[in-house]
Amino acid sequence: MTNVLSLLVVIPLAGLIPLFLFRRDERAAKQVAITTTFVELVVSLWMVKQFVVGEPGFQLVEKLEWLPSLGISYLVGVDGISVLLVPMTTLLTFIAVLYSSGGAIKTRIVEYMTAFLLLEVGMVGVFIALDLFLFYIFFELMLVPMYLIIGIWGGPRRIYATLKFVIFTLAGSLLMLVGIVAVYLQSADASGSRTLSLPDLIELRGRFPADFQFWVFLAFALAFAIKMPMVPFHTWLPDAHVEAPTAGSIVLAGVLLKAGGYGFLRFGLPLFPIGVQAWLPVLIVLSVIAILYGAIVSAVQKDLKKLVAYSSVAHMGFVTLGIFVLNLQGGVGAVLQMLNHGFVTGALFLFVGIQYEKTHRRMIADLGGLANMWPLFTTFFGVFVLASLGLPGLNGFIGEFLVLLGAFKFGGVPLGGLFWGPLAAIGVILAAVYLLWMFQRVMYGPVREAYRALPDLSRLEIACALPLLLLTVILGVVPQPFIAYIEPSLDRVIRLATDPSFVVVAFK
Amino acid sequence: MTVPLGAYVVVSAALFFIGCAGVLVRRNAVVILMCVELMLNAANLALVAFSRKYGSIDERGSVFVIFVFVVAAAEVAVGLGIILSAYRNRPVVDVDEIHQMRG
Amino acid sequence: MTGADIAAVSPEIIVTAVALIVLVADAVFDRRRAALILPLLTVAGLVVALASVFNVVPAAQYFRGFVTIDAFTSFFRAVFILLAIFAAAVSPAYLASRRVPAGEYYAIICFSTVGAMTIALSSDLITLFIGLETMTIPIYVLAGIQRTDRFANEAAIKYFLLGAFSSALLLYGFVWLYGITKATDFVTIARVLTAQGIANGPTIVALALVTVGLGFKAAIVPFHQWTPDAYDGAPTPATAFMSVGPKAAAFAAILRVLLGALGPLGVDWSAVLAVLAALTMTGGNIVALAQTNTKRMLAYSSIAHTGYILAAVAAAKAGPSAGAAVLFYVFAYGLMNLGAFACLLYFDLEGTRGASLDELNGFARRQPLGALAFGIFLVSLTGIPPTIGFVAKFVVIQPVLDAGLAWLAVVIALNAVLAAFYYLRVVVRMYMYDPEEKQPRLVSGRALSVSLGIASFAVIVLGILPNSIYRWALEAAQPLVR
Amino acid sequence: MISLVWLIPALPLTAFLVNGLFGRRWLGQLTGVIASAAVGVSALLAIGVFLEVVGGRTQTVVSLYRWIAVGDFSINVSALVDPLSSTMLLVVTVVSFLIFVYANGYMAHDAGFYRFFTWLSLFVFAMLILVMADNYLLMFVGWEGVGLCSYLLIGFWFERPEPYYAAKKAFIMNRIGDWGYTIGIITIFLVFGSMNFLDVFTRLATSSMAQGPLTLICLALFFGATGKSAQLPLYSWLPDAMEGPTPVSALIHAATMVTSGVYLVARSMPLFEAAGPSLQVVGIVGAITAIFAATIALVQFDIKRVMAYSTVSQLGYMFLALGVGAPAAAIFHLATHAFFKALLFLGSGSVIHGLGGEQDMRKMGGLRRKMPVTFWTMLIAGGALAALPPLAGFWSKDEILGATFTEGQLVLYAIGIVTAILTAFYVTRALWMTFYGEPRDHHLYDHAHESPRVMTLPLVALAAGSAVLGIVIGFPPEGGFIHRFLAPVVEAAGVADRAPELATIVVLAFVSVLAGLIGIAVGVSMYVRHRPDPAALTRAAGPVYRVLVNKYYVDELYDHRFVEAARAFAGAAWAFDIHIIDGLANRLGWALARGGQGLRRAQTGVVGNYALTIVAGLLLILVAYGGYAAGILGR
Amino acid sequence: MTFDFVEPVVFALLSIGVIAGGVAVVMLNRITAAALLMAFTFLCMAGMFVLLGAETIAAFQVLIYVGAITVLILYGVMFTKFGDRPRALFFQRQTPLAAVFVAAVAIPVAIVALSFTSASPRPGGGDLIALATSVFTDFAFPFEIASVLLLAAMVGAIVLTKRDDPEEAALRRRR
Repeated sequence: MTNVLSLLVVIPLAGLIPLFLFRRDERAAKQVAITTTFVELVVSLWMVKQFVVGEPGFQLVEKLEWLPSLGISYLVGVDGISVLLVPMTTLLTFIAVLYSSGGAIKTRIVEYMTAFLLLEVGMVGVFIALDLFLFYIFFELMLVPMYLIIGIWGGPRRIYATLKFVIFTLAGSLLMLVGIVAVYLQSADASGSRTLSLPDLIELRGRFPADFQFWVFLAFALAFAIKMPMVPFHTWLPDAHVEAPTAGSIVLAGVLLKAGGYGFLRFGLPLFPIGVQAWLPVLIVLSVIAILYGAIVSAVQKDLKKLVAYSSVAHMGFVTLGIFVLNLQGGVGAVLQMLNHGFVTGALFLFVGIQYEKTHRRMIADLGGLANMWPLFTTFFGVFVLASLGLPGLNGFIGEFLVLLGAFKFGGVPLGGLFWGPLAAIGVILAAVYLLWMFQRVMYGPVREAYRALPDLSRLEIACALPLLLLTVILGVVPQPFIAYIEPSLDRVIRLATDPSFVVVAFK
Repeated sequence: MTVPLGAYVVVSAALFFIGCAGVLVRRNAVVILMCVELMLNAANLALVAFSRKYGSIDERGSVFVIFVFVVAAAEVAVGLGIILSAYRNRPVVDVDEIHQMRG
Repeated sequence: MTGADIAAVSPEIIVTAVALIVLVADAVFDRRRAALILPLLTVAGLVVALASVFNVVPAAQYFRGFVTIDAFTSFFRAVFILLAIFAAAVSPAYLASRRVPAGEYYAIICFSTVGAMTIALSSDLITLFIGLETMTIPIYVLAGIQRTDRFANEAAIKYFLLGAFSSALLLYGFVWLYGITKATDFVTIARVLTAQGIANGPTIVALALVTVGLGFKAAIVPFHQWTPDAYDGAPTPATAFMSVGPKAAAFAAILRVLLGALGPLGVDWSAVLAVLAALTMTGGNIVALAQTNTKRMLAYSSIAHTGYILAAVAAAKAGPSAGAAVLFYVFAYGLMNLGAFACLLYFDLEGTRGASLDELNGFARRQPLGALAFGIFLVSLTGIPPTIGFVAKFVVIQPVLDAGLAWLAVVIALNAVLAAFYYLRVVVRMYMYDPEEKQPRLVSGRALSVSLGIASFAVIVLGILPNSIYRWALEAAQPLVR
Repeated sequence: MISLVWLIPALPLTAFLVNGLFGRRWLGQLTGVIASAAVGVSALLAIGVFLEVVGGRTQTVVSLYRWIAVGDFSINVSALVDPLSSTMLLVVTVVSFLIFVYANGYMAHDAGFYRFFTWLSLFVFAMLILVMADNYLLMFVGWEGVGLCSYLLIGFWFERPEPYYAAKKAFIMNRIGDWGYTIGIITIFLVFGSMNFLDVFTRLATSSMAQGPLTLICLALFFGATGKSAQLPLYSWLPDAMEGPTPVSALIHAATMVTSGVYLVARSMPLFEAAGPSLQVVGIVGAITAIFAATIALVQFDIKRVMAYSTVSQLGYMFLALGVGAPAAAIFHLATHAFFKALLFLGSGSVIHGLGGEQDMRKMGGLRRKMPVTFWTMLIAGGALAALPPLAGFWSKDEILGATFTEGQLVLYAIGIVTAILTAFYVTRALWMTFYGEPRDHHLYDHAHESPRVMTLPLVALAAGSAVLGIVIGFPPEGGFIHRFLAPVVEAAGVADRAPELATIVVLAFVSVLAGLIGIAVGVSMYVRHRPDPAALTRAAGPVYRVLVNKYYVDELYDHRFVEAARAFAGAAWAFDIHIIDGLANRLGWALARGGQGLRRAQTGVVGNYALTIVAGLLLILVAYGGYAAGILGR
Repeated sequence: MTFDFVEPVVFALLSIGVIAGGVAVVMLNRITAAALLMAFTFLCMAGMFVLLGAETIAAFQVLIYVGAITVLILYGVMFTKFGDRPRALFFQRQTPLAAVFVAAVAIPVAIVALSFTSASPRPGGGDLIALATSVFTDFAFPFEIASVLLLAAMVGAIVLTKRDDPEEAALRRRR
């Protein structure tokens, strides 16, 4: 069966129907949502199984005439870069829904689950869309449900946070829309027929002159940079995370941020080699700044969620750095880092949420001495913290190390890899500083009387965390199978981005 | 010697902008209505002038005038209706006292 | 006057007939029955008219060249009738609760529609002017039809005085055009202007007057100031109609006149229109930010949308895609904006105008489906996929960029962000606040809910599958490019 | 046997998993047995492997699977079994086994018993990975792993603040070192296109390399080593690490982990040999650390801290050896030191155990009657530390000093000798204050008791090692078994092993023995005869003494100045984030809202004004069109 | 013919009348007077039409404007009755500004207006036939629409001004 990808888009939508039918019955709604997301997860794994490892090009491609009068078609497919991000998305969504059904969400369950299913459509769609128009639609489709999730089920300052989130994101994506249209017009050939399908555009990119690429790449880069987020467009992130409900944070950090990095790899690099070259210095510098700055700022956070949020900024800095050093190691590292960050930070938010559900405190100063009462919690949380600070043997290390390797190899302007590499490596030290500081202040120390009675992880919570834990270890110990998926496609992307026939133009 | 077309057009323009000024400066809604009528009439003058002075062409101009008459009549009828119905509610015809809705 | 001529204008005839029938019926039936029958009559009659739009009359000139039937005409005819149907469908509950004379109300909508259609099919200045007045004058009445409401009175007076004034300006512009070109039909005018070449004194005056006159009808900054007050004061269903019908008609006129007749002067007006477009969308959005009354906010937002459409007009040199963009956006805008205004009918009780933001608090709890529809319209107005509003933005940006107005495209994008701010604020109120204590009850009308449901569904579906509409718009735009 | 080499780490790993998963609920005290058994078996295996290597299979690569491979970068999980690694395997497993056994007694009554053995097993696993790895990246896994375990074990008693602050300090200082390590290995990859030891060294031998990158590599690696092996400037975590349980101090912070820096440099010896100046740096840093730490050790009263500083100082010796190009000597000293220093720690652990947790030597005294076994074993260890022949310490340290002298590094040699004197002095002092004289705290003294068998037996075993190990593998000096064994690995090609004639050897040995005796003599005279009286001396040397007692104020510098500065900087950064970056966004929104309010006022509601606006617009448009037509505004 | 100086003279007089009338309408305080002067302006305009040889238009002008519209407006004036105002009160506050703007627009336009030059003028003589024919043949469709417009206007005027039904009256009283 070849149209498994469309199936991935359809399943959550189909899930909406029973959800609507049972809109009076909350238990049923929960079960519907869990089942749907689980089926989605299974299908996505099945999709991975159908994927042929080693093929650089797009696979499982489906094409449907959609807007012939605009030359736009429904075109989906996956390659090594996206094939792993899809199951990551479905897994995290499943976990988020599963956890939310455990009583973390008290009001308006049905709407909540609806939002999540819609969100899943958008997130999966973003990773499989191969037509810019379609990509944009999915990209924006992620927006509204998350807007509602934060705004309705969020914390006290949720309105401010959610509006900020939407406005920032829209500001970027609408400029990208202009960029997309520009690409669309530029793709016109003598006969005036235009297209937005990525494979065709890659063929046609010879028609994109240098200054065109300069501006249009900027438009795309802004959208993705805000989504990532890169410094200095990151300030929506802490607020959104702090106010979002736990499941929201999981998906937001785990998946939504990836859309940015993925966009760079999928569209930015192959379509605008010259634009990339032109903006390379800025992007590299911003990435390194993000790594250090994010870490430094996390070090002084008083709020657990804010701390994790800022740490995401730093980790995303590694992703962008890996992407823009434009070599194989960096790129693979970046993709791995996206996966790892998805699992690890998702898990961290999950545990902060669990912790909050129990203690109703999120200020680090109010916590402490939890380790003695919650051995299980401590173990899980500890592993994820260690993975997040890049301990070898856990997944975090692989991505960051490969990115650093790429950074050292980076030969471009300015100053070159032997300057930026070590600088970025400092970020690893800082990660240890703020994460350990947080961990021991929350976990260690004498037991507080107030928390003495609180129970350790429940079955549900373990069920949510265990898959992530396993992936964290597996990705750290045997990453090669995953790399085997990523490498060929990434190699192709890098070649496209560094194609001398274009890059030469950039420097003349 | 005959009066040049330009002269007619100038007169119509003059009348038009007199009416225009009236709309801008008067307070009384009815007077403003009159001024609008003046403007329409100025247009008529120009139309007739054009249509008569351009020998080559047909009666379009004059016909246009007829239609302007119709429009003018309709406007006056409806306009007075509106003014009166408002006046019934609140006996004011000074337009600059009618500003409950602003901002 | 042959049978073909009659057949060509059958939609206009039918709509007029509907108006007359409704008037008679209003006189015949007592109020209670009338309240039920009149809307049915209107909608049914208009549906027939809509069908007659698609009856095959060869695209050609009729009535000795005074009537042009082409794809453009039928597109706009269809849009006007659709909007009229929608407006008629959402009204009954309101009319009943406010004791608005229903017969005249529907009749006037029909008359105005006839005028609008006349604009679409006109091929010379005279017909167009008559059409414009036939469209506008009933709207003056519509604004003030609720005689006992002071706001309605004020709205009517302002709209009428300024409307008449701007009509005079437009007329004078037409007169000068006639004086310059010795002709009133678009084709000849265009020919003469092309021959004349570069714009001279009289041409400039005429052009300026025409721009102002049409700009007023379409509510372009700085000729927009009547809009908020007129929309705000008029009875809400009337507002819903006013905000889309006349605007669509105005753009039909703009296309016919500027592209059809004044095309040769394109270089002059397109530059000016581009600037005006930027002013219009930005001005509309920024003031809308500061509004607390939803009805007024929507009024300003409609100004902003005028700006987007105008941008497409300014990009005329991009060829048919520009015209198509205008038509498509007009269609999309009509659908979603009428819907948005209609959603306010839920709140529209005696003595209130629209709804303050506070009144919207927790609307989603009190009226889930209504809130959903409202939300969809707002998201669509913001331009977020998968709604028709997004596609509209997409097809507008395209010619704008194609015409080399990149800066304008960026302005459009930024304005959409600005707009998101206040549109989403409404969603926030509806979904993220809890209902206040002792909020006024909601008006509920089955007709209203049903038509809103249909419209919001259409907004989504056409947002996902806009192909047919866009293709239609494209071929409708073909006649404009010479 | 070598083919089974992966069993050696696998067993502790299994123990770790078993104890971790089931320890808390079901196993309880059994965890200790399981862990000890696992390590014991690995020790046997290690011996087997060692013998096989001795038997001649001097270089075997046992590969498990491909770990990471991206483009031209490829890393396997595979073990390199050669004399060096097999020696390390042996030392690590054997010492660990003894300490495990000891810990069964020492931790018997601790609530976190299972946790202790879980993490200790994990540590052994990581340490074994470190020494077995055949490439720098896999080594890094072990490298970080041991760091993590030391973090966990230092902070073992995390209810109290001191342990977990010490733990964090340790981990972060290690991380700072790892920064160097990372730079080093990545640069290695850039230069050699591989991180595999054998590839690197063959390429190094075959092709000529530029000095610059090599020096960078070596210095970076050495910086990493200073972090792990507590050398200047990253040494200050080790004394604080004494907050952990004593077996941890013995195993991690004396015998094994802290020596991994030495192992790293020894492993990379060819690189260092090739990159001239860096080796010099290693030697100097080592020597300075040695004397620096020794001076601090002179005046400490906490018995474990004395040992800690002594460890730092001894590690300094090892780096000195490496620095003068005598890696064999370094490894030799590493081995002997593992034994006698572990013994010293366990001994003092037994003392502390006997005194119910008291660590202050001023409260001890006269304990030799109460705990004879501990006393005698510690005496042997102390002798070894003071390098008295024929104990193990003598042979190894003598070789280091000898190598330094024959290398012509006379300054370093002098430092070494002085340090030897100091070492002998402080060990004498420590032993004396603990075991001789009159009990200074009778309450403690009365409750003091000898430790149980399970603890004393390991002491005896280690004592035996400390006594004879040196002469067994180190005789004759410069030509002992250990040399012949390690030479092929660590001696870079071309460096001819210098064979000094017997006379020099004897003289040098005599000098170092003399140094030891002087130190002891001074100590005895001060603490037995009170001539000069320590108290008086203290008063006399006021400022110097204060500096020493306060450890040169380094902790103050690190823990306060640096940390404060960093925190202030971070705070500033956050303020910037909130007020500038975020502030701009919010202000923009605010400004737009205000703009809206302003424009609202233009909407006066008066028809006349509206009409006027229209006319104004007309005027503007006329001007615009006129401008375009006249070409003023340009088209 | 020899009296060809007549046309300019008459034109001058009429245009003076037209403009004076217009100015009076704008300036005069008394509404009724203003209305009457508007009628006067319309008359002069009719004269101009005659001068241009468009007698029929002139006739319509007299009928519709002087007849219908003026009367209507007079009615309006009387329905909305109110005393005269002090001069200060019947100009809007914006008057000076408005004057400036209007002048700024009017003067250039007037100058441009002079640039219209007549080709061979058409011989005088009735325009009735031509007018009638074209209105009822060529302009049939606009004419129909115009009738719709008038109908709509009628309906509108009625609905706006018809007598209150009881409820409406009640409503007003409640205010």
